[in-house]
Formats: sequence, C-alpha cells, structure tokens
Amino acid sequence: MPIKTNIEALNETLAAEMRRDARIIMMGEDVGQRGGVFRATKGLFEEFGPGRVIDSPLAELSIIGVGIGMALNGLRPICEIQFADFIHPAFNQIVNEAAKIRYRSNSAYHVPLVIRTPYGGGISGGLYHSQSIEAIFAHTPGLYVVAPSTPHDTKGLLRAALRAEDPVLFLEHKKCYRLIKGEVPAEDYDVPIGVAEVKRAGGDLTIIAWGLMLHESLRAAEALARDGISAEVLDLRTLAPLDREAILASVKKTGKVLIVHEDTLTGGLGAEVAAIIAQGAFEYLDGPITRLAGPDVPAVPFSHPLEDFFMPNAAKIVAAARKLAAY
Amino acid sequence: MPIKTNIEALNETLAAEMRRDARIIMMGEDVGQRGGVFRATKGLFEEFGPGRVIDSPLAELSIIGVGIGMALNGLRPICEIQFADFIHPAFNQIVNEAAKIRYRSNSAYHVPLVIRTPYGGGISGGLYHSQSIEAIFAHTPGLYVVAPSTPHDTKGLLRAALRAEDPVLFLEHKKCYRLIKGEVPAEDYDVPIGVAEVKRAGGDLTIIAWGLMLHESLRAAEALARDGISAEVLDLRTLAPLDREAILASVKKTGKVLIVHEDTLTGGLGAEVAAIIAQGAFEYLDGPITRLAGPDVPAVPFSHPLEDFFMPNAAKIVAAARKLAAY
Amino acid sequence: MPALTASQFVGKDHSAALDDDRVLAMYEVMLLARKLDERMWVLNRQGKVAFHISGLGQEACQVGMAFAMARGVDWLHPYYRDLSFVLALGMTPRHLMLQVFGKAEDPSSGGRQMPSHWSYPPSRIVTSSSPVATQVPQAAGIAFAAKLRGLDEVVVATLGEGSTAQGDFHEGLNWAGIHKLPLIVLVQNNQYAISVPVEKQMPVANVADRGEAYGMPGVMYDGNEIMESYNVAQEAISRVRRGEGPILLEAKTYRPTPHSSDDDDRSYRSREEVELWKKRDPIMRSEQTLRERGLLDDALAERILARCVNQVDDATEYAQRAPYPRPEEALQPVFG
Amino acid sequence: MPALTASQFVGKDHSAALDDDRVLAMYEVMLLARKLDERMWVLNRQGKVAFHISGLGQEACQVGMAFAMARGVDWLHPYYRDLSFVLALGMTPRHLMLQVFGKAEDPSSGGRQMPSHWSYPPSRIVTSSSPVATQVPQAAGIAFAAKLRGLDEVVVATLGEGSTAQGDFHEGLNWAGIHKLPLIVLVQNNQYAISVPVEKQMPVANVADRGEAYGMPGVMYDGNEIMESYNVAQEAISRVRRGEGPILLEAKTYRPTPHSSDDDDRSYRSREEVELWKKRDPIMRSEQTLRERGLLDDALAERILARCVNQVDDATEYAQRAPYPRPEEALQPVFG
Ligand SMILES: Cc1ncc(C[n+]2csc(CCOP(=O)(O)OP(=O)(O)O)c2C)c(N)n1
Ligand SMILES: Cc1ncc(C[n+]2csc(CCOP(=O)(O)OP(=O)(O)O)c2C)c(N)n1
Ligand SMILES: [Mg+2]
Ligand SMILES: [Mg+2]
Repeated sequence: MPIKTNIEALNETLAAEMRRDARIIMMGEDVGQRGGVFRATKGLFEEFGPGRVIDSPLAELSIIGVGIGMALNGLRPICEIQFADFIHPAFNQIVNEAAKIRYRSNSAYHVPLVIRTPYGGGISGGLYHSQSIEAIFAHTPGLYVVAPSTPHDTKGLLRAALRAEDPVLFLEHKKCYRLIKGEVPAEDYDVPIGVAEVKRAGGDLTIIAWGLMLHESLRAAEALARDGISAEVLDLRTLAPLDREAILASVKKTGKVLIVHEDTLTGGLGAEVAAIIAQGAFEYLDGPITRLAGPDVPAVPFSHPLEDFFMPNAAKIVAAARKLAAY
Repeated sequence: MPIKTNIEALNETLAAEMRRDARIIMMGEDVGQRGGVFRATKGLFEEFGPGRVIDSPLAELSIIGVGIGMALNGLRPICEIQFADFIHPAFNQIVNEAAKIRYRSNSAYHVPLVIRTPYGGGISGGLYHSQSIEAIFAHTPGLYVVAPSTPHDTKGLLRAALRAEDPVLFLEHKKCYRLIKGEVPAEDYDVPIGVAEVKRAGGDLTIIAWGLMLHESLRAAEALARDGISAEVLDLRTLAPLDREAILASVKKTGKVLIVHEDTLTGGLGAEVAAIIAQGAFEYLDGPITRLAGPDVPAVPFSHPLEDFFMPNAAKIVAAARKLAAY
Repeated sequence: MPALTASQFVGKDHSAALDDDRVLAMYEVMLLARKLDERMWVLNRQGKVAFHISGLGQEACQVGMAFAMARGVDWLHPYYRDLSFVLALGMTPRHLMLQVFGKAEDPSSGGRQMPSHWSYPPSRIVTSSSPVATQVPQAAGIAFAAKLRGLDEVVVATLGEGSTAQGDFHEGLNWAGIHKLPLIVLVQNNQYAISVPVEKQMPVANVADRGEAYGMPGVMYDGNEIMESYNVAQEAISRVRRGEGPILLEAKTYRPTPHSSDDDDRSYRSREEVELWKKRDPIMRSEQTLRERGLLDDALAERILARCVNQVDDATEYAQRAPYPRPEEALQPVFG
Repeated sequence: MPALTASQFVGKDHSAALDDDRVLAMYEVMLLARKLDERMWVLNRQGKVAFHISGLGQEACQVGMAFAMARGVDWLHPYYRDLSFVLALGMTPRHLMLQVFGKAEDPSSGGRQMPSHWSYPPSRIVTSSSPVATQVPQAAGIAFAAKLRGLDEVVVATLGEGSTAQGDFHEGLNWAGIHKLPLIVLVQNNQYAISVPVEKQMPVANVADRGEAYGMPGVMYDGNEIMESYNVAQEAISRVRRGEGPILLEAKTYRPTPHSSDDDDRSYRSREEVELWKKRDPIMRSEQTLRERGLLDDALAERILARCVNQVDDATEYAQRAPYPRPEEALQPVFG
C-alpha cells in the first residue's frame, strides 16, 4: 500500500472527491491560486477552476455564512478556516446557524457543509496559531466534530464528512501534516463518523487521545511496554458524537484510564470523557480517572521553553501513566 | 433585612457602584432611555446621563471590542449583551482578545471589563432566547465566569466583579430575575469570585448546581428530606475558576454526587465538575457520578411540551437523586 | 454616487403593467396580514399566546417586493417583521397561527421556534433565526450557488436598519459585490432598533448611502407606498435577474406598535410621532389609491375585509385546536 | 463624497514646517527599520528564528504618521507590519529582536507572542493579536474613553486592506462615526491579502471609498512617499485633535517580500510586478528627495547607514545572548 503523509492523503482525497461530486466547492482564504498556506488545496484551482475553488475575502464569519447559503442551495461547500484560532469570528454562524438549521426548521432545511481547519500547537505558533478548539464545538449538538490522526483516517473521515447531511468540523493537526506518514489504501473506503479505534491494544491501562497526542501516546506506550506496563491506546477520531461504547469497553477492560489532550485542562474535551467513564464504568475503575492536558493559561506561548512546558508529550504521558499504573 | 428580587438587587447595586466609581460606564443595546429590555438598567440613564449610560448600535462584536478599548484607557465598562444567545458574534473579541490581553502582554495591559447577560430557559424563549453559555466561557482561561442565583449573591458578586482587574462574564438567569426573592443586607459586602457555598447542608448525597437549577435543587432537597434522604446542595456561584475544594469537600463527606445543569449534557460544565471529582475524590465515592442536564439537542425548543421536556426541574432531580441514594 | 431616490432608480412605472386583479390582490394580502397581526396582538393580550412581534405598518414594502418575485423560484431569507411578505409568497394564516401557538403542525419548525421565525420550502422561504443579520451572508451564499449552478434565481434578504450595524451585513454585501451575485438586500428602515433611534445606530442619514461602499446601487424609497414599493422592487428584480449584480434597498417605513409584546415604547418615543405616522399607514393609503382609481368601492372593500377576517378566524380556531407536539419530539431532529 | 486625494484633503504643505533634523530623523528611522527587517529575514533563513513577517516597503506611511503623533499621548493600535511605526514611536531594535528570539526580556510579551506582535505602554502602543481587524473596535473604545474622560488623545489603528473585509472593521468605524471619536484608521493597502489580490477582496477600487458609509472622510495617498504620508497624517491628526471626528486613511503601498517567512509569493504574482514596485521603494525615494534638497550627501548617508547597522548588530547580539524565559513562566499571568 502506498505510504503518504496526512496532508498528501488530505489533498488527494479532496481532489478525488471533487472529481466525483460536482457539487463540492472549496472556499477560503488563499485556497485558490496559492493552494492554501499549508498547501492542502494544492492543484485544485488548476484542476477545477475559479468556479469550484474560491479565494474568499479575509472574513471568516462570511466564509461560513456564505457556505451555509451554498449548502442550502444544492452545493456541498468545504470551507477552509486558515487557522483554527481564526474560527472564532465565525462562531455565531457555526453555532447559532449551521448547527441549528435542521432542528429549527424541523428538517425542512439542512446544511451539508464541511469546515476544515488546521489546529494544534508544537510549531512555534504562539497564542494565535496553536489553538485546540474541539471542546467548544464538541459542545454544539447539530455539529459533527472529527479529528483524524493518520493518513488512513484522514482519507476515510474526509470521505464520510463529504457524505454527511449535516455540518462537520474537520480538524487537522498542523504538526501532523507532514510529520505523520502511513499506509493509505488506494481503494475507496469511509471511516464512519462516531467510531473510535483502538490503535494499540493493552491490558494495564487505557490512554485516550486524538490528534498529535495520539502519536505521543503511542510513543509513550512503547516506552511503557519496555517497563512492562501494557497500555491500550484509544484514538477517539470523532469528537462529537463521542463513541461511548468504545470508551467504556476499553476502560472496563483495563480499569484505569489516562486522558490526554493538548487543549487546556478545565472544560476540555477530556472532562466529558472522564464524566462518561465516571458514570458509565464506575464499578470497573481501579484508580482515579486521570487527565493530562495543557495548563489553564489563555493559550500556547511562543518561546520554546514556554511552549515545551505547555505541551503534553510522550515523556509526560509516560510519567502520568506510571503513576496511574502503580496506583 | 430588606427583601428584594434578583433584578432589584442587580439594579440597585449597579446604581450604587456607578455612584461610587465614576470610571464605570454602562453600555449595550437599549440600556439607556429604555432601561434595558429586562429593566435591569432602569433609572441609570436618568441619573448618570448619556456619557455614562450608552445605547449602543446593534452589534455585539463591537460592544465588547469598544468595551475592551475603554478598559484599556482607564474606564471600567459594563457591557450588557441583551440575551446570552447573542453573545456569539462577540466570541472572538471575548476569547481571543479580552481573555488573552493580560497574558499576551505579560501584564503590561489588562482589561477590567464586566459583561452582563441574561441567560437560561424556562420562559418560552425558544432556541435563541434560552441558551446557557457557561461551558464555552468557563473553558476560557483569563476570563472569570460568575452566575449568582440569589439577590444576596447578585449584589456581592457584582461588587466583586466591578473590583476585579480582569474580564468577568456575569450571568443572570432571566427566569430568576423576578421569581427569586431574598434578603439583601444594606451594608457593603463582596461575595468573592471563586468561592462556592453550601446552600443547604446534608449527609446522604451532594447536589451541585447554579442558576435556576440551584433553586430547583433546593426544592428537590425539600422533597427528598420528606423521604428521609438528606441532600446537601452546593451552589457553585463562580463557574470559572471552580471552587475545587468546596466541591471535593462536600463529595468526600457524602460519597455521592448529582450534578445538575440546564445546558446540554455533553461538554457541559457538569463534565468538568465530574472530572474533578473522579480524579480528586475517587476513593470517597459510593456511587457513580451522576449528571442531570438538558438533552443533546441544538437548543431549547419553544412549544411548552417541548420546553418542559427539555428543562431539568425539581421532579427530575428528585427522581435522579432517589436512584443515586439507593445505589 | 450617493443613495438614489425611487424615481432616479426606476425610470418607468412598472405598476402600470399590473392588471387590476393583481393590484387588488396586493391590497388584500396587506389587509389580511394586518388583520392577522392585530389578532395576534389580541391573543397575546388575552394571555393565549406567549409572544408577538409585529409586521404592522411595514406591509407595503414587503408585498411590493413579493409581487415582483417569481414565486417558488426566487428566494426569501426573511426577518421577523415579514408577516405580509411570507403571506404574499404563499404561506397561509393557518401556517402562521400554528407557529404562534407552538403546535406540532407548524410548518416552519414543528413548534420549535418562537413566532415569526418562518421557514417554508415550497415558497423558498429560508428558515430564519433570531440573531439579526446572519441571513445576509447566507443569502449571498444562496445567490452564489444559483450563479455557480447557472440557475435563474434571485435572492431577497430582509432586515431592519438597526441590524445593518452587524458585521454580517458588511461581510455579506462585500461578497455580493465582489462576485456580482443575484442578491437584493432589503432594509426596512422603521427608524428604531427597539428603543434606539437611527442616529445612535449609524452616522449616515440613509442606509442606502452605504451601497456605494459595496459597489452597488443604494436606493431609498417610500416603503409605506405600495406602488412605489412595487416599482422599485420590480426594477431591482429585473436588473438583478439580468445579471447586473446586487442591489441595496432601503424602504423608509415605521413601526407603529411596540417592538414586541414585551416592549413598552412610551419610554423612548412620543405619542405625537406615532400618531403622525399612523396618518401614513400603507393600507389606508393603498385603499385610497384604489378608490381613486375606481378599483374599490364600499361593497368590495367589505367583501375583502370579510374574507380576511374569515381567514383569520379560521386560522385562529384551527391552530388553537391543533395538537401540541409530543414532548419527546424535543429530541429531534439533530442529524439527518 | 468619493475618496479624497491627498491634495484635496491636505490643502497645505505641513512638511515645510519640519526642521531639517526631523526630516533626517524620518529618513534614519525608515532606514533603521529596513536594516532590522532585512536582518530578521537573514536570521530566519539561517534557521535562527522561527518566523518573520515583514514591514519592508511600507516604511513611509508608517513613519509619516508616527511623526505627526504626540508620542506618549496619542495611541497606536498596530498591526504586524508596523515595524517602522513602533520604532519611530520609541521601541528600540533590542526590544524588537528580543521578541523575534522569544526572550524573557521581550517587553511586548515576555516571549509569549510571535514576532511582530508588539506592545509597549511607554509609547502607548497597544498589545496586538493575530486575528486581524480586532483592533479597530478596540481603538474606537480607547478613543471613546479619551473623549468621555476629556483627554486630548488621538488614537491610530492600522491594518491591511484585506482585513477591511472583517465585520470588526465595519462595526468599529460605525461606532467612531456615530460618536465622532478621535480615531484615525490607517489602512495600508499593499494590494494583497497573502495571495488574494484586491479585486477578490472588495468590489470597490479604493478602501477610502468606504469612508462615506461611516460619515467620515476617506483619503487615499501615496504611502511610499514620506512627505505626502506626513502631510496627510499631520492634517488628519490636527483635524481629529480639533474634534472634527474620525478619518479613514488609505496608504497605497506594496509588499515586495513574501507575506511572511512561510510564504512563497511566486505562485500568485509576477516578478515583473515586484520589480516595478521596487522602483517605487519609499526609502530610495526619500533618499533622493533629501539629496535633492541638499540635506544628504554620501558622507552623511554612510554615517547614518553605519549607525543603523550598528544598532541592528547590537540588537541581534544582545537578543541572541539574552536568557529565555523560565519554563514555568508559561503559567502566568492569567489574572491580576
Ligand atoms: C444579534 C442580536 N442581538 C440582539 C438581538 C435582540 N433584538 C431583537 S430585534 C432588535 C432590534 C432590531 O432593530 P432593527 O434591525 O432596526 O429591526 P426592527 O425590529 O426595527 O424591524 C434587537 C436588538 C437580536 N435579535 N440579535
Ligand atoms: C481573522 C484572521 N484570519 C486569517 C488570518 C491569517 N492571515 C494573516 S495575515 C493575512 C492577510 C492579511 O492581508 P491584509 O489585511 O491585506 O494585510 P497585509 O498582510 O497585506 O499587510 C491573513 C489571511 C488572521 N491573521 N486573522
Ligand atoms: Mg428598525
Ligand atoms: Mg494587504
């Protein structure tokens, strides 16, 4: 099977899907001639032209608002928000509009819209080019939130997102774009929205993660294995709706759980995962539900020592897991 | 002591504080001549004039943006967002700007700004006049979030908010405005930000709530007492930062906890409370951490049967508490 | 290019081409809206419905536009005062009353939305929300899709003048201008945003003065005059349909009622002002014109009124009797 | 009232009143900025600093404005290309280099922010963020506070032309117009928003065409010409200081470098275009003027250059050696 990076899988799937379905429109800042600031849309403008690949004005609110309108009138827009940190001006259009249109119209209207955006830290991006935004949007019923971590899942989840009949926030960890490589089957396949995956099986404790932290967790699991600690690593992949069954099944098996995310701790998505476990697997727990996350500061700082301090990583995961395993 | 409603306590404290500190400016839609659509700012325009009570254009983004600027230049603005549901256009100015200015400038600048807004359901307000917004803002380090439920706490927390050196989101449950009455000391006092309060002591289980649900929980506790179940009711009052000590102390005492909020379940603030307990009071738990919340639908529907179905209330709390007590 | 007046913009009298039936139909739908609106106020005052927000007084600019549109082809992304507009496009008094009472059969939302939040696909009326001005970029997107798909569709978005202060207005018009989209943005300037008068909302005399900033004509006209409203609408629709790009319209009008059933307008405007505007009532003026033209006499006026009142009675009764949604309906639809 | 040209707006030659030292100081700070900017590019290409975003080519409009402001009294709410602007207002090359290297002593943020995100209270330079245009309503608020408090302060906010598409721009200007605030919004139109050319950003020829929509003058001028920039700035500051209300300025300029160190501009514009604009380089033109006026000869030019290079060397060395923040510094400050 061919080996690709996350961004190659993304770019190729975008092109393939646009070939398949003429209703798919790609729009956003610099997605056209420039092919995107991360080159995720490279070649699309040349292949599909300015009627399908649209360089938007610098205005996120209306990138989403216009996208909603397009979706209401028969198209399937993909809106790129250049950095997740800049999605906030569009918050109202996403949360009050896109996510509520089906419900408020009793399904007379609905919004098949995919919002793609690079997120996450570890790339010297400072406060406004490092944010993790999943928690606020995973708290928005009516919106799907997915966050593939591997090239395989990128392809499969993007295909699923483009077949969904409701808005999908498609989160791409920007540090993983080129860092992560993996096999991508040439044939068509979907990774269904709402289904987590055990990326490494284990028996002593469960580590739950997604995005860059999935890969740090896998590295940590390697190290733990050398110590004789067998960690299961569960990749959530879809962040809304959460795969409760997969979460509970793994924790019921291991009895201990470490939830890892780079978003700040308080009110992060890890809280919901913890709450699900605390209610649904109470009798199976052999230790406190543990979270490892970014500290409660306004955002990821720029300077290396500060950023490193902020970011969870394999070493910190190993330390937390050891402590939990010893409980 | 005089008995007042929540909105009387609010209105009188606003006036008293504006008399005390000439830097306080009240601004927002219809806050001037009209005295606010809920009459929370009644009489302020007459007393303080158009230089201190400012009818804004209909534009939330800039109500906050302009407020930030005022705060940077020596004033202490109170920005009213007419309904919490309409705060979303200002999300970027609140989350990326107000909450991050101290951190990003290493304290060279800071933003003493109070954002007041009526929130919550149960008043036939439908999707856009019923929202609970605390979870998304309690996930914003750099922002205080308070939600007083009684006239006493309204006065004390508003005074504390107006003395804080950083932005405060001041949440007022609109159904409680006139429904809730209570004693308000005439003398000056602050209710410190960050401190929860046991509003009713009990031994069998802890109910954690705020806003309208605090009052429903107190009613439920009455009913439970008649069944011989002694419920402790903890009023969080401040939603960011959470009073971890108070939460853990109560749960360690009772061993069982029911968290109640009207915001939708998944990713609601109850998740964080549950996670804190699951990690910090693991060994004290005698039953699953239980949450009772609004269902995961896009918003509160309008029609009575639908709204009633959505809203948690005393009867639903009693049912959940009975089940938990019997565990 | 400052704001254009109606006569500068229109050039010819489109209304002359309307046959008498259409002219009378315009009158009748305005009157129907008025009677329905008044009934809703009464029901609210009787405590039978929770809330009412009125389109009373703004009928002419709405009906004028509706009659210039191709029903089922052109789109309306409405706002909460468009009661006459949605009736003129094909919603029925029953439809509207069902929402007012929050009944299961409400076609707009199945009882989920507050009154005056319409949605009706057969008439291409797009589901509306409460946060103001969000419809402007959405309407631009609908128009953009029509253009990209090569469809002959015009999109009309309406909003109040106060709502033009929102970033959504700016951004939506900017897209429309850049891509020359088939979009008409109709601002109904009733001179207040709840209690806030125009001069505290914007530093320009007319909303239409802002058209130029988006490379489009800005046209202001008497929104309480049905024929002027129709002429401007017809001209705008024709131009937009010809592909000449978007247009910003400003109908000067007034809201004689309080903002909503929760408002008390005595605190922010004088009774004299309100009385003055009642003399410019669009339905009164329309009736007068029809009588002058010999299209309407007392007998016909009475028959029309009776038809309207009948429909209002029927709708009220029907909606009152209709079943509420089952409580568990609250749980859906979330995803399709 | 369409956009005004510099000569329509200014009326008189304010620069004639500048003494020679000030004129030379303007030149020197532009050159210093240029040398510093070039060094930052080099450091980035050498892999020594993570990121650079340049103000290169936009020096004149920035320095012209800075010299018209009352330092420490008037406010600047800057954007990331204002390297010359913040230098001219009193930040030092060391200050800027410290941020580029993310060092603890960085006065803007203590190493928390990316390069070109300045903050410096002694010069009333307000902390800047990355989301574009948020500074516009904030600057209106600073100006509003000044007005309410009766302080004689003018506020300048800068941004790129692409950023005027944001709702923040519209809303901020609307407030400024309504309340006649002492605000100047200086749009540096360098003709691209990253790769997106002006005609895909807005449907009007000039940003300044939009002033009218906010009841304020919109003025466009050659932002690569230091004296024209100063004249327009001086006129604008004087008017605003006199209480005549806000002004929208559009400096026509160009960015000869890629958008940032992460960009490659070859994909979206021709080398010919870039070369053409290099002939209009503001520093080259300024030097020429000074030589024509007899204020500058080879010897002085060399001395000035040496001073600039010295400062750049010193700042680079100082910042490179300066300590990083301690890791735990990441935890604060959250609340005061
Ligand atoms: C974003 C948002 N903020 C506030 C409100 C509350 N609100 C409802 S209508 C209204 C005034 C609207 O004024 P205008 O746009 O002039 O329309 P009109 O009601 O006068 O027709 C306000 C402030 C809202 N619906 N949406
Ligand atoms: C809200 C927001 N969206 C996107 C970006 C990413 N971005 C940074 S600069 C830029 C282009 C800015 O263009 P312009 O306003 O013309 O300023 P210039 O860089 O040309 O000086 C973009 C899209 C951002 N910083 N903020
Ligand atoms: Mg109005
Ligand atoms: Mg630019």
